Amino acid sequence: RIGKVIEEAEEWAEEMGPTPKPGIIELRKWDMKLLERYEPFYAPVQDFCNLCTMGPCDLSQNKKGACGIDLKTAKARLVTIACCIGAASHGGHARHLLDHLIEELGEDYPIDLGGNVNVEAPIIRTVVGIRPRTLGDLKEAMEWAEKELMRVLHATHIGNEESYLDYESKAMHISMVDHVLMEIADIAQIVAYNMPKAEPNVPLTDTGFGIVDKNKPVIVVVGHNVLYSKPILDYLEEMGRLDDFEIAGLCCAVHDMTRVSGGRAKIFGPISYQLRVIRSGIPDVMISDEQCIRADLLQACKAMGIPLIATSDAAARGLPDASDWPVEKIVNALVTGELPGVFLPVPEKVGQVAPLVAEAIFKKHGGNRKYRFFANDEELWNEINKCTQCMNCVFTCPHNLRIDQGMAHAQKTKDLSKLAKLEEQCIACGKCEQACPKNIKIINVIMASNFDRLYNKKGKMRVGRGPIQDTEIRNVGQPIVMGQIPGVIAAVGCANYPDEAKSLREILEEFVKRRYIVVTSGCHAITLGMITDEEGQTLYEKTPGDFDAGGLANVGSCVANSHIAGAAIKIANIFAMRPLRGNYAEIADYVLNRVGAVGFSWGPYSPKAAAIATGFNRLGVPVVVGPHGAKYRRAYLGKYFKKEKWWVYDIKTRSKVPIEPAPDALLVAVETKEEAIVQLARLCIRPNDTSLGRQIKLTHYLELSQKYLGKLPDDWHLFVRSEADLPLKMKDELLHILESEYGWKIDWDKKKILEGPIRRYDAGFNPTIVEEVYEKYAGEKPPQ
Amino acid sequence: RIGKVIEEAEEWAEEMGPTPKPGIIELRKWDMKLLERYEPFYAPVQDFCNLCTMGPCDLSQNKKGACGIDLKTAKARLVTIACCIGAASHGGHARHLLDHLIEELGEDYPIDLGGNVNVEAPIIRTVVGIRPRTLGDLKEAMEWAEKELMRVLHATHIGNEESYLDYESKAMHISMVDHVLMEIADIAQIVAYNMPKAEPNVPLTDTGFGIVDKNKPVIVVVGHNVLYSKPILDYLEEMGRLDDFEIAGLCCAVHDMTRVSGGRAKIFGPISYQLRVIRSGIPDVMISDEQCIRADLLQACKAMGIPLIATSDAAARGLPDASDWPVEKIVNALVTGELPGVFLPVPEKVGQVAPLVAEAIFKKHGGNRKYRFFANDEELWNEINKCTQCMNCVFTCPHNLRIDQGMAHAQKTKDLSKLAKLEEQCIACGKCEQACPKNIKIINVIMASNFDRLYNKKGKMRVGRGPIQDTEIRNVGQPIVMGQIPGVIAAVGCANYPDEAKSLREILEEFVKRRYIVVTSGCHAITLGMITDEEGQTLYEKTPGDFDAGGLANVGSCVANSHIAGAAIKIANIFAMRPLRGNYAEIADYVLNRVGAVGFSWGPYSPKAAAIATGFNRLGVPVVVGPHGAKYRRAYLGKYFKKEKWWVYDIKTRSKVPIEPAPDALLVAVETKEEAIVQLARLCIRPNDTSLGRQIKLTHYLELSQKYLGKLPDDWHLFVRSEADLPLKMKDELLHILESEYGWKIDWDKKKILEGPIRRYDAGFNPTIVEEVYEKYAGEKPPQ
Amino acid sequence: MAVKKEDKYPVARRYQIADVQVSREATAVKPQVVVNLIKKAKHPVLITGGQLLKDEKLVEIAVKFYEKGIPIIATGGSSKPLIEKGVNPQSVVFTLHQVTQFLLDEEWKGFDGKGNYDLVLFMGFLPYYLSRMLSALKHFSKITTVALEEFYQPHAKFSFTNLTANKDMYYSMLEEIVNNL
Amino acid sequence: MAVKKEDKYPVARRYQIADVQVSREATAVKPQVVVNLIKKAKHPVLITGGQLLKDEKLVEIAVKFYEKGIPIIATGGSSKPLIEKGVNPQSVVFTLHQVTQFLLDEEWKGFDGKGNYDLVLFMGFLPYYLSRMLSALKHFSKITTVALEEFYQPHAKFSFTNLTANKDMYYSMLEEIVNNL
Repeated sequence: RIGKVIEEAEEWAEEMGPTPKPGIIELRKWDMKLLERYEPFYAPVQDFCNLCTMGPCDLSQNKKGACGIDLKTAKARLVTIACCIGAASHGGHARHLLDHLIEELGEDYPIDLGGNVNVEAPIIRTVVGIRPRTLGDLKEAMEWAEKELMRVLHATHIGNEESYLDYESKAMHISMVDHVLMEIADIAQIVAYNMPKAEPNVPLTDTGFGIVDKNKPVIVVVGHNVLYSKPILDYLEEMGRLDDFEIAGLCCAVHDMTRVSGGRAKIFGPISYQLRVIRSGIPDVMISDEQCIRADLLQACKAMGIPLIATSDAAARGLPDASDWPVEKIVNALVTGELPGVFLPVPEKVGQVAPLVAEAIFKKHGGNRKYRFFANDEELWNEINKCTQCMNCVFTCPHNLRIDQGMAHAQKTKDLSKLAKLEEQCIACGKCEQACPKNIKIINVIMASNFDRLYNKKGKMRVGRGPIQDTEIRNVGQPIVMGQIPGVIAAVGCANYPDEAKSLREILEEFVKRRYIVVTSGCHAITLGMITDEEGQTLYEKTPGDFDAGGLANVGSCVANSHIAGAAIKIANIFAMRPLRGNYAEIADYVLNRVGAVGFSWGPYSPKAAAIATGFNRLGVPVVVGPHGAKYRRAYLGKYFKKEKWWVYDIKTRSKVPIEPAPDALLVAVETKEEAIVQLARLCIRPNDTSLGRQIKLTHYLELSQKYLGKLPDDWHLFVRSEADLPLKMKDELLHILESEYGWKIDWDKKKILEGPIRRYDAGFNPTIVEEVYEKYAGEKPPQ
Repeated sequence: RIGKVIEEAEEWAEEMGPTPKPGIIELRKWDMKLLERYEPFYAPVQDFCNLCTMGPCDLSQNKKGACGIDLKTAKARLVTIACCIGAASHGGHARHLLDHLIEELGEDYPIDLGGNVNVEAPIIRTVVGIRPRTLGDLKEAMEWAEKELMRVLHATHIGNEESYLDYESKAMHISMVDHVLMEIADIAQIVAYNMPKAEPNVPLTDTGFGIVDKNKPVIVVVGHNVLYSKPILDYLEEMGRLDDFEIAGLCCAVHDMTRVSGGRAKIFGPISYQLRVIRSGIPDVMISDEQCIRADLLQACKAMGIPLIATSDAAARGLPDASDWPVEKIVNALVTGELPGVFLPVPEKVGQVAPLVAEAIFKKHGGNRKYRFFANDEELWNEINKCTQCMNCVFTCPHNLRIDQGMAHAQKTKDLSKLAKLEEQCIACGKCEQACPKNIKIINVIMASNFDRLYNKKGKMRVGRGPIQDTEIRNVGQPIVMGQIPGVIAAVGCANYPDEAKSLREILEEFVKRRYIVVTSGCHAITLGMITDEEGQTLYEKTPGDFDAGGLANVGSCVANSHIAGAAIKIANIFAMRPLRGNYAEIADYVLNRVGAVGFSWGPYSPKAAAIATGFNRLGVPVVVGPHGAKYRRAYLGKYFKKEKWWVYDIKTRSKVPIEPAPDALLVAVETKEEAIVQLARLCIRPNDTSLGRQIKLTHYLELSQKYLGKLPDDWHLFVRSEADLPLKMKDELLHILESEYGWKIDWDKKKILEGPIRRYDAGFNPTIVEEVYEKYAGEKPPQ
Repeated sequence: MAVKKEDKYPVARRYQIADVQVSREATAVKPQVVVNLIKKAKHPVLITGGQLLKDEKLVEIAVKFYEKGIPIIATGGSSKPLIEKGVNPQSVVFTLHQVTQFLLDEEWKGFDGKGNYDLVLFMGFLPYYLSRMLSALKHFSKITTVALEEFYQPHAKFSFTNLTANKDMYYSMLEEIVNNL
Repeated sequence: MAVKKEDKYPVARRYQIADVQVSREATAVKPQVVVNLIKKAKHPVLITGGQLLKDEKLVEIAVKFYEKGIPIIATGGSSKPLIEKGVNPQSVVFTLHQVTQFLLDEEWKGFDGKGNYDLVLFMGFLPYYLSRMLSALKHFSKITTVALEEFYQPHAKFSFTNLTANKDMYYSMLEEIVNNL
């Protein structure tokens, strides 16, 4: 133990900060700081609890249940449980990978992220307080994370927390752990599988139904853990038969397949494409691993005669364990249809079985895949004509899509266009079919109605690049912290979009054009690779992949989100020289006050997304979510009118300073793309902006507000500290408004603001809300 | 690593079995065996899911939600989550203890459970495959458990399992982990705090309101982790002031306080006594730690002016962290009422602060605690007279207690007896008060109505003894496995009793009298210590504390449940010489077929109880729960009429043998005490019973059925293999019934059964349902 | 023939306010509806619960059901008073939990070997215990369930309304059923 | 004055079948009830949502509300068409999420400084997004909420019934309100 510490000290000169391997208590004070300002908001879905046998209990109007818990605290507990499940998912994934890779490559396999990354694993450094140099070192972080999960989940047991604030603190804690776990997973797979290492210029990969060569056997992967599908590539490469097969997939599994194959694997689409792909009849074999996979995958594949290989112990799907069977036996069982699927948690065997099965199935139909949602038009119209407009489908559809109107219009006019339009918005969840008293195959009707567009869809996604380079950080650190780069927009998460998928591109294009830094990952990254403009190009094809103003950097799959948080941390370290090691609160405080980064999830749906967002929140990064995000039940929303809550300690002037409400929310759900755009620009403002930076940020904020909201925003004056903050083109106009509408005093000769702002701008302004940080740099206790 | 293995091998000669440190997959086959026979039964509380933002989804009639999950699978997932939370609770507890004790005593502190326990940690041996000799060794088991929690919780994320069977397998897995965690916690505290070590003759400790000397400052502890309250004893002992204070408490916290203090701490009552105690105004200071504590504890204490010290990071209760404050500052803040409570996660400081606060508060009122639910009778009647019989309270009460009738009767006749009667059943959850439109203090009314009985209640509980001795196992192993001891009844769990608490004693007294082995723990053990008979004696005072026929052994707090599972395992090992090390399936198979132990939880309410029960189930031990247990949503219920499901491999005859459905359920909820008694006797029957054993078991089963159900049970004939199985006294009568009602052939000369039984009895019968076990002992593949 | 407002029946308040589901709540019915259901049923059965041990009137009613040819599955110890009054229950030892599991199995032949039951009447149970079983049957079977309880049972197909304020009405409704069989 | 069967109004089917709660569902109301509520209110406000960008008729109605003296909080970008038609919203930049958080704060003085609002009308929102906000206000505030939507909103205090089958009826109900203010 001591030997180890000394060895580490030699290796890593950085001094240990105050909170290495923090438990629940260590960062509670930081959380309470955030929660004081960004008050939790609860929007209950259900107003009762039935988690213990004294219940069910009516908690409506914030009543207390049998255990004494009230509605708010019960919701905060549920959020904590969700974040635990989210973290456990990335953790289960990371642990699988790590154990497997260590077994294969050894504990001492080095972590080398290429010459441009010297500050590797910034989250692990900051949170855990270690600098991992080998796969074995990652285990130390892993074990700490597992320990914390048990502790936090413990707190969700009946009869623990009394305060919703403490549950929020725990949710933040386990979500910070979640970021550590994502980092472990992605670093492990990058170094072991030689995925792109912080490379801005990664190849483009094909996306969409249209790019799959249907004259080859088609192997389709779905899920999140490349560990199980990579051996398919290895095996085919070894056999020299890569070109004889199509390997395509959905969601993060294929995301990472494109990273290990240099863009060779093809992307069908995001998670919402599962039923589209299966019911199209294109796959010859399906490989599922874990997370976000349809829970009726086996049923769905069986109905289409597609053999299924389930690989992860997180989703064995009730299938027989074929681990010990010879390859021939497995292939035979699947090809003959003796078994609809097998559970095969042995990656190497999956690599052999999948191609053999695909080939045999392909031979059966000879590439003549007749099935395209319906065998013929008659079948389609038979289904459409069954509809009585009973509305059951509409009242169960997550988006209340007007299927009734699409059907009625088609019945009356033989025109499928209204139904086709639904395809652009439909997430193919299939609930409509469950609710339909006539058992209409509604999903198939919708897909068939838009068949040509869907089936010929083609696009390009830039392969996941992995981490951000230290050099990139060096270039953009100062302009971000000073504000000249108006912000970093990180579009991450799932595909439960409130609107047609193209709205995602519309939102982000605004920011790319305005030379914000845009980063993306997960299903958002995939969707961006599927939306083409009139020239047939995706946003990737029009923008560089750098982490730089005007760039669009795809970091990779869900677990690659860690590189986005990591980039914020690296700005504090590489640009501002703040020490990372076990120094979480200082870094988060730095990010909150200085780094104009905003997370954006247009279609978040899962507990993983909840944990990712909450982890960003604890780090001081606000997150904007689409309207479905309101169903996470909890938001963090500050109140501009509570002036006593908006303050910082200024280390320079040794005083407590009132500040503008920036950012004024850590988690907010918007309703429309217009609103998303304005909020994203608005939440990039930071107290530490220089005059030039603030001027640029306000320029965008004001322009976007005028463009999308029809006028200047209500609160723009709050962000003006001096005339130098004002957008140049509008300066006079704005000064007049400040005088006439807000009663500010203006010296019109000098065009100077004399009175009005919340505070004056000071070039040496050095804000913090953490007493210990103040003390560290000011050398004295903070002022009261 | 290799060095360690060799060292272990030297230390522990036992060969490593097939499944040390099992993951989710390793024991899946065993689970599927159980689930095939004991089919999961789902009783949804809610028929919709809102765990992701695609929802909420209607799952009624087993519809599928947006992710594809159906109602059954969704319920199985919820059960898995509950078991995860239960396991995490014992795990958080164990980890706290372990880290603290290792810090205090060192990694090498030996595990010594006394001369009578050589097979210590039977669960850890069987599951983890290690033999822990020091506190440090327990860490290895702990880390494995933490890893498994993350994996299982991962599987509960949206889009993983498709099969409810696989969720059940995972629930069983994490519940087995739960048993490991309980064992870690209890062994650690026994050896570190010198709690009784497998001692049958432990002292009795006082229980009930009546035993608290109200002329001393009263310190009350509530929760589960003795780590935080033990220092109070240490400090007072050091000061020589133990006699100047009353130290009493509720739930497992005080359970374990009695174990560390040799019965010195006093027991107010089980978990359901929290509001009774607080509102009585007796406590001068309250110490809370973790689990099953009212989530409105601070509010409740504040209302009574009782200062609160919250100690565990699982329940910081929104209170300021006083860890760094000087003792005087904390005491002052609490005594002056400046703060209603503090969060003080430093055990040593709690030890000093609690007595100082109690003494200061006591000085204020001088022992003159006037408050007894109401200041005077007038106040009580004012409350009663407010009632309009609107029934809101009745429709929210977990037991639908007829508060309306009690109130109406009192209003009309001035007689409180109907209200007083409610006190015997009321769990004091307080929901009635939340629902009351008149804001009547219903709990206080009920308590005040039964004031004298409640306030003067006195009883005795035998202090928790810890593990079962190897010698005890040696004595009872054979009679249990052969059946001469008719069974082991383990009464464990929470206090959400469906009936007056005394029903618990009535049920268990049947079995004590019939010389079953009765063991108990947790709130059941406490309740048994509070129910006195006409002579004023509790069941403890009338029975020995041995693990032997006719004994009543209290093993201790919740985490001591591990010793009950451990006893079953030790029977397989010490009596039957089955190797334990990493050999779970064989041991569970042994227990299922041979060890007539049944768990019983009359008032189970928590996720911990769910995990404990499910852990017993995986080990082959059936559990009977009270009617509230139906709300756990899932049961494991076999079907006697599915003959193809009732079979074993018989190693002796090398054949697959049909067997009687024994036991025919792994988890069943009964409605009444009468039903509980009959089911417990019934579920003690095992395929391996000898003729004498079966005869004894059937004697009790038949007698109890006649006594409580009014006739012979419907299925008794299924358990008859030969005339030797028949209860002697009833032999002729039963043979006649077999002939006339069931068409069996009887040789009346020899009084022999010629035809009829499912199978014949064979003295060498050697049953197993595990192929690998069959192969191991038969030396060949099992028959088809 | 559901209970209507104009009939002056008490409102159907759930036995437990928080036991809500998306799916339809039980139709609150008058005795005559139950009579018709029984008459139409091919294989009806009455399951009695442990509350018969605390309410002699329910025992009396159950005996009358039996005398009118409705077979009885006695659970919770209710067999004892019933047997004393001459009833021969189809089963006495299985809990309602187990009986419900059997009912959910379409292959089950019933305790009488005549096949699974198509109409199941419930009487004399702890409300919260019965509710879970009714929920299981509602979601996973096609059996028609009828709760003849003092408390309104939302997850039955048919249930008496909430009769807690008027026990006499409860008894007289039960009487009306058995008298009209 | 709730909607009764005899009025031949459509049934109040929830916008989402699975969005059930224990607490009371919204009273489905006729236009005149809304008129009365507004007239009685001390500090009413209309919050408009992003669906105004897709439905000009709703913009028209909102303008009429404004002309009748009902202040407007415009969210989701609905301010743009409203401003074009001469409306001066009290706020344009805050999301409904934020506005709801403000409404929950009893100390909030409103965007106009006159104190928190006592009656809040909602028009033009995505049903599932609005539903969560109404739920928050239902459980944690005393504000009277009125959903003027095509879909019935169960967690409002008052809501139009389900009008999805008859958009004309929806519009005419809105017209009836603004015409009677």
